Amino acid sequence: MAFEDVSYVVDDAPILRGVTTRLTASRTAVIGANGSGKSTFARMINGLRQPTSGSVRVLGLDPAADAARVRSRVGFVFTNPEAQILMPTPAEDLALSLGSLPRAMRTLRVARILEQYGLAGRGDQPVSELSGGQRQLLALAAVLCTDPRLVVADEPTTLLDLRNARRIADLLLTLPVPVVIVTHDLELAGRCDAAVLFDGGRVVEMGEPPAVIETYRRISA
Amino acid sequence: MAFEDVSYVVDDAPILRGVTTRLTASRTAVIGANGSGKSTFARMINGLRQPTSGSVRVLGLDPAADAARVRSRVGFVFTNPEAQILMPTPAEDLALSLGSLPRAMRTLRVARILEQYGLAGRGDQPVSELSGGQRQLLALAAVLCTDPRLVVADEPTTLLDLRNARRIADLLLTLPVPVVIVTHDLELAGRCDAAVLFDGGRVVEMGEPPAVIETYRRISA
Amino acid sequence: MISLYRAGDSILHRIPAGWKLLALAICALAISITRLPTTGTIVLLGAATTVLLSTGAGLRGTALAWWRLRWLIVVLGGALVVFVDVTAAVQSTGRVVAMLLLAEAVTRTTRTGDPLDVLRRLFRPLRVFGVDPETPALAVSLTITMVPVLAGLLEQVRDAQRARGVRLGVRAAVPLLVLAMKHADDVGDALTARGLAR
Amino acid sequence: MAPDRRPLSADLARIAVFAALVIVLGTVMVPLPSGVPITGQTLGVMLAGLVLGARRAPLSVLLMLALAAIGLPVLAGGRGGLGAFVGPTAGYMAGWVVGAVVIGLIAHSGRFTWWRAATGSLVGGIIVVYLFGIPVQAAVTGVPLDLTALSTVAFLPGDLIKATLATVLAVALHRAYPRAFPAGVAAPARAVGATPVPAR
Ligand SMILES: Nc1ncnc2c1ncn2[C@@H]1O[C@H](COP(=O)(O)OP(=O)(O)OP(=O)(O)O)[C@@H](O)[C@H]1O
Ligand SMILES: Nc1ncnc2c1ncn2[C@@H]1O[C@H](COP(=O)(O)OP(=O)(O)OP(=O)(O)O)[C@@H](O)[C@H]1O
Ligand SMILES: O=C(O)CCCC[C@@H]1SC[C@@H]2NC(=O)N[C@@H]21
Ligand SMILES: [Mg+2]
Ligand SMILES: [Mg+2]
Repeated sequence: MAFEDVSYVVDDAPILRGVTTRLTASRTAVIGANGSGKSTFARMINGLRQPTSGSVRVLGLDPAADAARVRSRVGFVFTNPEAQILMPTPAEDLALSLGSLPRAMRTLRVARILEQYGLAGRGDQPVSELSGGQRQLLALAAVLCTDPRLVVADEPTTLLDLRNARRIADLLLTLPVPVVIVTHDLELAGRCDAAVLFDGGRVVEMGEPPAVIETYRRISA
Repeated sequence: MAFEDVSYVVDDAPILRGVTTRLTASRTAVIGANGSGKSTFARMINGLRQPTSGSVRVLGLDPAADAARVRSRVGFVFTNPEAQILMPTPAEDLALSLGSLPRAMRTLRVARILEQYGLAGRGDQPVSELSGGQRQLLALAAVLCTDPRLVVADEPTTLLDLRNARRIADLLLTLPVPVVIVTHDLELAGRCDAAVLFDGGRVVEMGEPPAVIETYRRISA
Repeated sequence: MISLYRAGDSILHRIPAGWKLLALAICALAISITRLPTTGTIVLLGAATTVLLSTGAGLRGTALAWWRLRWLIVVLGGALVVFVDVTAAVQSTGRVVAMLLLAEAVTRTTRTGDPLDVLRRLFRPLRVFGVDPETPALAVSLTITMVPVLAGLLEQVRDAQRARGVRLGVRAAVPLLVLAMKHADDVGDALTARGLAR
Repeated sequence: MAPDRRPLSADLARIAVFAALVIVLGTVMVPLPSGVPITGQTLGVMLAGLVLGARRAPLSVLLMLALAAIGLPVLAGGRGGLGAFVGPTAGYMAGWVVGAVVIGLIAHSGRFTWWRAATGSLVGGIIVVYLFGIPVQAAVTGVPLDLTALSTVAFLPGDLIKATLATVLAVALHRAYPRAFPAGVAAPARAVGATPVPAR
């Protein structure tokens, strides 16, 4: 994945300013202050935001031009699972992701996924009755069951307790595909292979997580 | 503040089950798993939720019977400042909190508070243009400017970066009145004088933060 | 949200909001029950335009106000010419335009907060029924605050759907409604906690 | 008020949220030369009626109209100000308020079902609104009543679509978030507004 001098401007306000970076690690953490542009950066990876100038290449494709194709390959997990869950019940939501399968197979797969993510028996409950952690698990399941070739997660653990956060983190960090995780949780960032530090719309450092986290702590002091 | 065998049941689902506790420390952390009842507990302190059975006493009053009086003395800070800021601009929101003052004095106080919380010059800007950290600061300012005699905060730092989180934490932990902080941030919990651990709607441990956090880590493993 | 109020120091700016609203209501009633003749309609239009000019709208602002009504004039006037006659067209269209110009004059000269005070005063008598006269004004501010929040939720939902690459049609709006209701619950708690409502 | 009844604040917040929703829906509009636009706001009115019920929905619409009256650009296409209340659309707006009541009454006359929602949207959201709107439009514009009535055919396709949308959405919301509705499924007989504390 490569960003080449990418800028993003909304109403004359620069949000990203000349970001050039190449993510090659299999697990990359994106850290930085509130408003530094992390979420915007993450959204560019699958074409949800398009650069005002500069170019982005993801899995060999240009997300601006080839949005549909890129999105079918990039799974995106949002902070707020409530915005991401589209159907009234977990089973329906998973079925939606598996739209391309024949119906009978879909029902089977849905049941299997529910079990795998600890949601067995809750398939037909209203989503609003799931706990925060269960909702985040469902959102993640709905993304991962489409077998994406790259996963981007924007603060996927912020609202979670120790066990749920660890569970989601373990799931993300052991995926067989590359993962980009935007996070304020520096412990989680430390478990990645590389970290990128944003500040004021720029990438100010990139490298081994401990060093990058150290810089982040220093500039936040 | 004392809870005596407090239970809370919604639609036959027990959310708190026989909570008995007495908070005496000046800074108390409330920790525990998602859905364990922390937020419900916090809301009982100022009568936002009322026990199905059992009794609560706060500052010598019963929040169920004396709700108005208790709420005027207990400040409550929510996780999501977006829901807590009720007015279109920071100045109006602060003025709302200071409703009892005469108008001229109010304008002066508002200006002073804005400055004190690093929001000088932003008083008349739409709240939607503030950053996440600024919004949380405003929410906190709107609560603290009423001079509460007890402050309850429900995950006040979850959405914030290192610097903003530290700033809010420092503000809360140095207040001259008792504070109860519900949090998943164990570092923040560690900075309190006492910690309460919730699990499945019950208080399972209470005491010095390091020991309680240790138990929490153990039961979450 | 940008208010339609324009700062100024005209006579209309200085008249209290309540009187202006009352006067406008009386004008609306009078104009719709008295059937003015054609000359009277033209005088009325001239008067309304003068009132708008007097608010400091300037020639440009006044012309703009007329320009915004162009379709109304063309279509309404046209329809009446075709289906009734020219006199009816001038009289009816003229009445509508004059009312709209007068209303614009009041809107331009009345600060958003002033009608809120009028609202408070209007609701004061309801106190005897246990209605807090502050509530309507509070509700108005609350709604103004919520509009950008909802717009933000809408964007979140839109992003999430595009990212999942599913076509849902109508039901795409369900998560927005869910988020909006959750937001309402949170705001409800905040209102109570801040001692502004029961 | 019994201790565990929904407090006024939750009502107030929901009323405001729907007012805001109707405002946001005003960005979807097709201006028509008659001065009465096709507007997404009728969808908001129907949803308010279906979700909030007969007591709170009209307050929500009134609140949104109050914002327009004080000069905020909250009507379709960013219009606002007092002009709207003396113009050709005034009757429709009055119809929204009454329509919201009627929708709520019909939709919550028993267990919440798709056909109650659909009937409510059609009767309250279309017929009632037109009943108020057409005569006022005719009176204000001076166009004869029958001609005015005929000209509203332009709204009919849109309004039928909106009624369908409102029904589908409300039914889905009822399944995803039952607590949002005035009377829970389990307790249809309970008086509007007397539901147990719903907020988390
Ligand atoms: N559509 C938009 N219109 C205006 N401003 C925007 C828009 N999108 C983002 N911004 C602004 O761009 C800046 C960067 O936003 P972004 O969400 O990328 O930050 P972030 O690093 O993810 O912050 P956080 O840690 O708080 O999530 C912020 O100041 C934000 O207010
Ligand atoms: N009004 C309600 N109706 C139904 N269930 C509710 C209601 N309020 C809370 N709950 C449930 O009660 C449980 C406890 O909720 P609470 O918000 O107190 O947990 P919490 O400890 O704050 O969790 P978190 O860490 O996720 O914030 C959850 O399972 C929640 O779904
Ligand atoms: O914005 C306004 O001033 C009110 C517009 C009223 C429009 C009416 S409501 C019924 C009918 N259906 C539409 O889509 N438009 C009209
Ligand atoms: Mg972000
Ligand atoms: Mg909580």
